[in-house]
Parts: sequence; C-alpha cells; structure tokens
Amino acid sequence: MAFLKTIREVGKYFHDIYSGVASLMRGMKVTGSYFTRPGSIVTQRYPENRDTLKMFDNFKGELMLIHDENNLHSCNVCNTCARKCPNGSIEIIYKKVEGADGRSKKILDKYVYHLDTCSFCGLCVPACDELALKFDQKFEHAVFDKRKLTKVLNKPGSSSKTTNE
Amino acid sequence: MDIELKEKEEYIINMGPQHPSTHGVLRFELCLLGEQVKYVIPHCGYIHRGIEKMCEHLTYPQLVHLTDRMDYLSAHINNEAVALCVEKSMNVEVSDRVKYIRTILSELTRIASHQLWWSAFGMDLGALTTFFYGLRDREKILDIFEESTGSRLTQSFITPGGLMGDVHPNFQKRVAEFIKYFRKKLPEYDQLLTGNVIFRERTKGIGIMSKEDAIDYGVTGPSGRGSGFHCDIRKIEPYSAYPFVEVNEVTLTEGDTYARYLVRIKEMWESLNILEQLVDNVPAGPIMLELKAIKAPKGEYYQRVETARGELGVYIVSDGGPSPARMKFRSPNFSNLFIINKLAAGHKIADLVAISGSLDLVIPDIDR
Amino acid sequence: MQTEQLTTLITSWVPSQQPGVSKQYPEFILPADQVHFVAQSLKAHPETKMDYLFCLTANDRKDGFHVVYHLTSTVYHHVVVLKVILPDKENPSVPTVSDIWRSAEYFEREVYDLFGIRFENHPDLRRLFLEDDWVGFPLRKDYKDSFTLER
Amino acid sequence: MYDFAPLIDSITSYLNTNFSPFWAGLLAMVMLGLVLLLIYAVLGLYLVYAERKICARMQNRMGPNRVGPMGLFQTIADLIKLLLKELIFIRNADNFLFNIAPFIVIVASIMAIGSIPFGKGLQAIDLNIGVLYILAISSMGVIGILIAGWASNSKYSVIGAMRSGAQVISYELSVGLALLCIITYAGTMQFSEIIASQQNGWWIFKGHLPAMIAFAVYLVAGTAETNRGPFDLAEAESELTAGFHTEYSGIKFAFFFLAEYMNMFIIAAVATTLFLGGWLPFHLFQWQGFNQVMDFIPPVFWFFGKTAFVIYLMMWFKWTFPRLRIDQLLALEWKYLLPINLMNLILISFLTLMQWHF
Repeated sequence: MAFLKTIREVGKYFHDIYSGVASLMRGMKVTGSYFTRPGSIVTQRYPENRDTLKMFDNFKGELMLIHDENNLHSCNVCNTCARKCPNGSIEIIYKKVEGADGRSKKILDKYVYHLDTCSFCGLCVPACDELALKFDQKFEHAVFDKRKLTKVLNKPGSSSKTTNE
Repeated sequence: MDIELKEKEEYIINMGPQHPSTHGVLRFELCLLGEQVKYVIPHCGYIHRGIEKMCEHLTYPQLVHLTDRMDYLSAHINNEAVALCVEKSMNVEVSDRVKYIRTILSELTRIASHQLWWSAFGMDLGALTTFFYGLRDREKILDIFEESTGSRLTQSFITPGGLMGDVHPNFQKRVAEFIKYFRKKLPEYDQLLTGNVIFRERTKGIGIMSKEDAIDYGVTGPSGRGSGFHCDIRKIEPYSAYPFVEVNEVTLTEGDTYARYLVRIKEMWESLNILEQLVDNVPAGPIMLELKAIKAPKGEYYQRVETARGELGVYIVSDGGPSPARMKFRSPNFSNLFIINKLAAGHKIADLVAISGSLDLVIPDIDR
Repeated sequence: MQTEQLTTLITSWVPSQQPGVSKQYPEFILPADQVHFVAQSLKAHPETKMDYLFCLTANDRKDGFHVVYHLTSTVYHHVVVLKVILPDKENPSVPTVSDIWRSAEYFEREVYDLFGIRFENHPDLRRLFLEDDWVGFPLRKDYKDSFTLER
Repeated sequence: MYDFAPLIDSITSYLNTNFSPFWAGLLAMVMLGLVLLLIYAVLGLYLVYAERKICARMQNRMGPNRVGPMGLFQTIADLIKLLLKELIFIRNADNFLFNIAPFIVIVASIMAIGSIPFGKGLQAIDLNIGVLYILAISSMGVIGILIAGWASNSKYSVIGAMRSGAQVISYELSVGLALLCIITYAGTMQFSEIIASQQNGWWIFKGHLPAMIAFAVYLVAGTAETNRGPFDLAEAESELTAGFHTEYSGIKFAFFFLAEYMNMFIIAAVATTLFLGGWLPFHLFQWQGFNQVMDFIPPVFWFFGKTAFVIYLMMWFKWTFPRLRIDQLLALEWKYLLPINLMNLILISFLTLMQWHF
C-alpha cells in the first residue's frame, strides 16, 4: 500500500506541474492574443485628437452664463445659485440703479465664479428659474496661476434681458 | 487588543502613508520577524476631512456631493443612501422610474468598483497587466455615467427626492451594449488571474477569516460574504428597485483571500444579471418629486444600503432645520480595515499585501 | 422578535428603561451603568442573539451626549437601538462594549476622538483620526476653530 | 560567408606592424572596450524600449510614442534625464559601499558580455571555459545587490537585498545544471566549440526531450536570476516599493536598471548559444534551397533574432504572471526545478554515453 501511495504522490507531483503549466499557458494566451491584435489598442491620443474630441452634451465642464447673440444674459440677481452652492463658489456682485419706474433695481455687475472651489455638483444650474446658467464642454482647467481660476462669467458690455425690457 | 506590548529590537516598518499597495494614505505599522509579519497596526486619519462635521453646515441636497468623496468608487450608492434616508424621514416615495434608474446606476457602480478592485488586486500580486484590462472595461461604464450625469467619478446625480436630471436617451441602449460586451470580457479575467497557478497559491488559505470573526468585527460586503456571513442589505432590507428583481446573494464559506476574490468575480456576474432584468423595463415617470423643501423632520433616521464594499449606514439626527443636527456615515471600509491584524499576523509581507488587497479598502471612506 | 416582546424583555432586565422616539427601529434609552449588562444579555439571549453591532455613534444634543448603539441579529435580522444619555458634558463616560463586539473597539475610538466621550475599560482608547496632540473634540457643537465653513 | 575573423585579424596585424607590442595591446583593449560599451548602452536602452512597447501592446496601450518616430528616442531621453538628476545623499548610509554597489552590478554584466559570440569570430574573448566564466561573472552581480540593500540604511532595501540573495543563489544552481546538460552533450565549455557542435542541428532539437526540458528549466531559472518577471521579489513594487534600489537616484539607479536589462540579454544570449545554435542559421534536413536562403541571412541577425525571441518570452512571462511569494519561490526551485534538473542530467549523461543523440 505504501508503494501505491508513493505512486499516487508522484503522479500528483507531475499532475501539479502539468496543470500549473497549463494554467500559465492560458494566461499567456490572453496577453499574447492582445499582442497580435493592434486593433484592440484603446489609447486616445489626446492632444492630437483635440479637434475631434467631443464631450458628451451633459458633461459638466465649467459653469457659464448663457449669452445670446446680442450679448444679453438672463441673470436677474436673485442669488439663488449662490445660496445653493455648497462651497461658496459663486459670488454675485450687483449694483443698484434707478429703474424707469423710479424703483431701485439690482443689476448684475460681476458674476464671480471660483472654479478652484467648485466641486461640480450641478446644484446651481437647475436652481436658476431664468435658465441663465449651464455647464460648457471645457475640460482643460489647468492654469499656472491659481488666481486665474476665479472667473467673471458675464461678458464685458453684456447686460441682462430683464433690464432691457 | 490582539497586539502585545512592543519588545525592544523589533523590526518595525512603516508601510504607507505613501506606499503602492495601501491604495491611498493609510499607514500600516508592521512588526517583522524576517519575512513574517508579527503584527500590523493600522493608522488612519491621513485623509480625514471631517465630512460629518461639514454636513452639519449644509442643507440636505448640498451635502450629497460630499458623500461622493467618501467612497469615490461607489459614489452613486453613497448618494442613494443619503437620498433614501432623507426620503424615509420625509415619508415620501419616489417614482418607479427613479427607483429603476437608481438601481441600474448602483449596479453599474458596483461592477465598475469591482473592476477597479480586480485591476488593483492583480497589481498588488504583481500581475501588472490586469490593471489595464480592468480599467479598459471600466471606461465603458464611466462613459455611460458621463453621458447621463455629466461626470465620471463624483457624479452627485442621485439627490433626495429623485435625480438631478433625466438620463440620456441612449442610456438603456448603452447599458445593454455594455452587458453584452462585459459578458465576453469577464471570462478573460478568469483565464488571466483566477485560474493562474501562482495566483491560486498566493491566495488560497491566506488570511482566513471565520464567520464569527466577520460578524464580530463587522466585516461586511464581499469580504464578509467570503466567510459565509449573509450580510447583503439588498436581501435583508431591500431598497429602491431591488424588491422587483431577483437578487442572488453570493456567499462562500472558505473565508480566505481566494474566497473574497471569487465572491467579487461572481458578484460581477450577478450584477450583470440584475442589470439585465432592469434595463429593458425602466418605466416612465417623473424624475423628481414636487417637494416644497427638502429637509428631514425632527427625529432620528437610519438607512442601510449595500455599497460595493459592504454595508453603508446613514444616520441622520434632525432638529427639523434645513441641515442635519448630526450626520453619521457608518462606512463599510472603516469596519473592514481593523480585522487586518487578525488576518495578517503570522503571514508573510507579500500575504499582507494580498489580504489588504482582498479587503478592497478605499481610504477616504475610512477616514471620511 | 417584535417591538413589544423586546420591550418586555428589556424592561425585565432594566425596569428604568424608557422608549425612544425613533419610529424606524425599536429604541430604548438606558442608564449608563446598565448598557454593558443589557448589551451582553441581548447578545447571549437565545431569542435575540444580537451578535452584530453595525453602528455605534454619538451625537451632541441639548440634554447631553447621546451614545447610540445599533444592533442586529444575523440569525433573526431584527434591529434594536440602544441609547445612553450622558448629561455631564464636561467629563462624559460610559462603559465600553468592545469586549462584547470587537467592532465596537474602533467605533468607540472614533467617538472618543471626535466627541471626547471616555469608554471605561476600553483596551486602547487613543485618538483614531486626529493627531494625538489635537486640542478639542471637533464634533461637539461648541467646538470652534478658524477654518470651519460657517454659513 | 560573413566570417569576422579576417577583419579582426587585419586590425590586429595593422596594430602589430605600426605600434610596439605594448601600445598595440593597449589600443586593442581600448577599442574593444569602447565597442563593448557602445553595444552595451545601445542594447540596454533599446531593450528598455522594446519592453515598454511589448508590454504596451499586451495591455492594449500604445507605449512610448512622443519622442521621435514611434517613441524610438524615448529611452535616450530617459537616460539624459537620469544623467541630469541629482544624486541624493542618504544620511547614515555607508557611502563607500552605497556608491560602489551599482558599479559592481554593471561591471559584472559588462564583463559577461565580453565572452558572448555575436557572430563567427565576433567575440571579444573566446575562453575555453566560457560557460563557467559567464556563470561566475554573472553571479557577481548579486554581491552588488546585497551591498546596495545593506548600505542604503533602509529597511525595505535590506529585505529586498536578502530576498535577492536567497533567490539568486538558489537559482544559480538550476541555471548551472541546465547548462551542464548541454555541456555534457557538447563535451566542451568553449562557446565557439559548442556552436561548432551544432552545425548539424541545434541542441534543443537534437538533444531529444531532455534538452527541451533543460531549456524550459533554464528559461525559468534564468528569469529568476535576473530578478525579473514573476520573480521580481527583490524589487516587488507593491510590497517593498522598489526593494534594493529604493534609495538610489539618478545615474546610479540607471546603472541598476540597465544592468537588469543587460542581464536579461546575457541570459537570452547564453540560451541562444547553447540551445538554439548561436549565430548558426536554421537548417531543415537536406533541403538545399531552403538552407541556402537561410545561409544568406548574416549570422549576427540570426543571433539577435534568436536572442530577441528568448527575450520576448521572458517579457511575456513578466507581463502575464503574478509575483511569487518568497517561500513559493524557493519551493519552486528546490522541489521542482532542482529534482527535474538532476533527473534530466542523469538522462542526458546516459544518452551521451550511448551516443544516442544525433
């Protein structure tokens, strides 16, 4: 019996070697097959494909104030977006002017957006009743100077739709 | 305390806070006896941001985005936990459409998380190619997320009361495509790693965790289920669309590193099955409830969900104000971490790496 | 086990228990010196078998610190919440349950770290997240530092 | 055809007629040294490039593609970067040993390359104990690794160095025994004669199954000896950050890095020479036409082609398999490779004795 046991153990020894090598071969088949198929490369050549690289419509890039062709935006300084922002990334600086009807009215002076503290939670966009805000497709946020991340969203010379009416 | 007093002349090594195998800023204090690990003391807190304190200053919709940053690999599920807890406190129910979409997103998140875990686990064991295969397939899921939610990692899409927006019209088609794609790719994972003789030798019988230990230490998720601990919240307290689908809890009884590995691989198959049941049946309906103000009434609320790593508990104490008076996240990784000394003591350094890899720790979730 | 049965059971152990306010899970407010005994009994009792402590936390309320224990059974899947109110805000202390559930050891270290509640007989009560020389306990309501975002 | 001996003879005779014997010898040495160093540097750099391209293809990536066409100059750019980098001074390190360790490693591999036959007559020194010389020299490298680990005054480095010591010393045995199989067949240790004995067929084909087993064992043990692939325990990125060269920076790190790749080349070159017929072309039976076409390809190409094949195999191993644990590594050597090898050697001795090989 002891002899049989030895035979079995020797058999197991060689079976271990065989099954081990076979399992290694299976793994090598996977990597080897990818090696022979250059079509499976998934790398995107980023700076070269800048022209064709299109982000999805919903992509949350930078916040922007929508301006129409007459350089008009629709912010009416209600401050909802600033209040909704969890990080205090939006600051709305306004000035009070005398309206046509004699009542003082708030007019947007600077819509300040701190990109450095923004966490792209997207609470501000649906909060706006005037639909004045949206996220654009920009994703290259890197700058050399941190101060450049503080942006003024209303374009120079733009005015609000509501004041013009 | 498993740890005896430190003797003189011990060979102490600090593994971390910057170390390739701790996957983040976690520090293991190792006492070595040659190659053998005598004991491990985990030191955490390197990425403690005080999320629970920050939540006390934010309104409920605002604090959702902080939960993304806890376990960033299951961001959707963390969001869902908060949303469910707040909805439970307000005693409202979202539409079936929201429930279905939430569950699809959660299951996609689970697959993505397991894919990243698989990649990193292979790296831990020295198989460098796994990393790229896992990430290649995860990219498909992230594209689905990006198309619908606008972000790839920290989506903040699920919010108390519903969703931040409707999903993209392509959503269901892309998910169905992904299911087909990934069913083809998953066997490759097995060929590359699961069947490999070196891998089996490295993981089988290493770091055996008994069921009692798992319950005692509160080790949940795939790590706990590898020990036979039936801890799947999707089965115990079904939420969202889980009551509508057939969920099979994957459990194994060996409790070693290989069992924890297999549970995750099988869970990916299981998640694909769940997705398949859901993706063609998404009903129509509103995506956001019409609520005057989203705030929890006075009281205490607790919601358990199953993230990719285990049981996430959200505990809200509210005074009825716009912000919670106390927000506690019972994060799965916090409990999963501290069993490591029990599992790794007596094994080799290489085994410690395998064990900590098989526990699938995400450090920001431990520290919060 | 249903809420009524749990109430009678816990009342038989601690007559001075009070029902909590939570509607979600059965909740019991216990005196600080009884919590270890109740915890042990809940784990040992064949009809409760509360062997899994899934959450231990504290919160800072007006009437003192509340230490909250969320227990469940892996056999029966029923949940019970124990709560201890510590009116002494200067030097709060409660007996540890880390000898009953190992998971409590680290939950208690976290609570000690962030609230300053001492757990008696805890084997290794050190700060967990913050540095050892940190001053104050951040999750207390009266905690002030220079960089908390105030709204 | 393509014999380099006349070229080298003419250079030697030119030196001997125009210079005194002392200067002639010195000039010959300097020329040889420069040529070897050039081969060493270029080969090392392009092996790194090849590895990066191959692993990229296996991982569905593109690999280096920015510096030069297809990234061909990437490794040269890396070398320049490493040359310009600061050499970090380690506090409390043994400075003399710390500085000398990379040189030991790199000198060992340069010396080994000297006796490798790249083509007919294209061999710096044709020792009559060539195989023994290579074994002796290449095992010197481990001394450098041990010194590097010890002198860095870092705990990770020491563990890496000790692992490397245990590993290289035990796998040296298998490498030696596997080579001994072919030496038994060929009856000589001189590289030129081993190649000459393969004129009528490479040893891996005419040595029957035992030669194939010896080749497989040699490949595994050789991979282990270079601290590569699934046997990179001495570096073990995920366990010991970088093992024995954790504390090295700049050009000293580059020395370790180059030496690793050159050791791989040496292992592959020795495998080529002993098992795959060195620079001999592939001949098939008596097909004259086919054989003449094969003869037309220069021997240097044959040598590098075969070496590249072996190197590709080693890279394939590395990018597919997980790393072994230290005890499994030693178990593989002492429980599997060594017994198989010994049995194999007995079998081969018997075959040689009976003259059963072709």
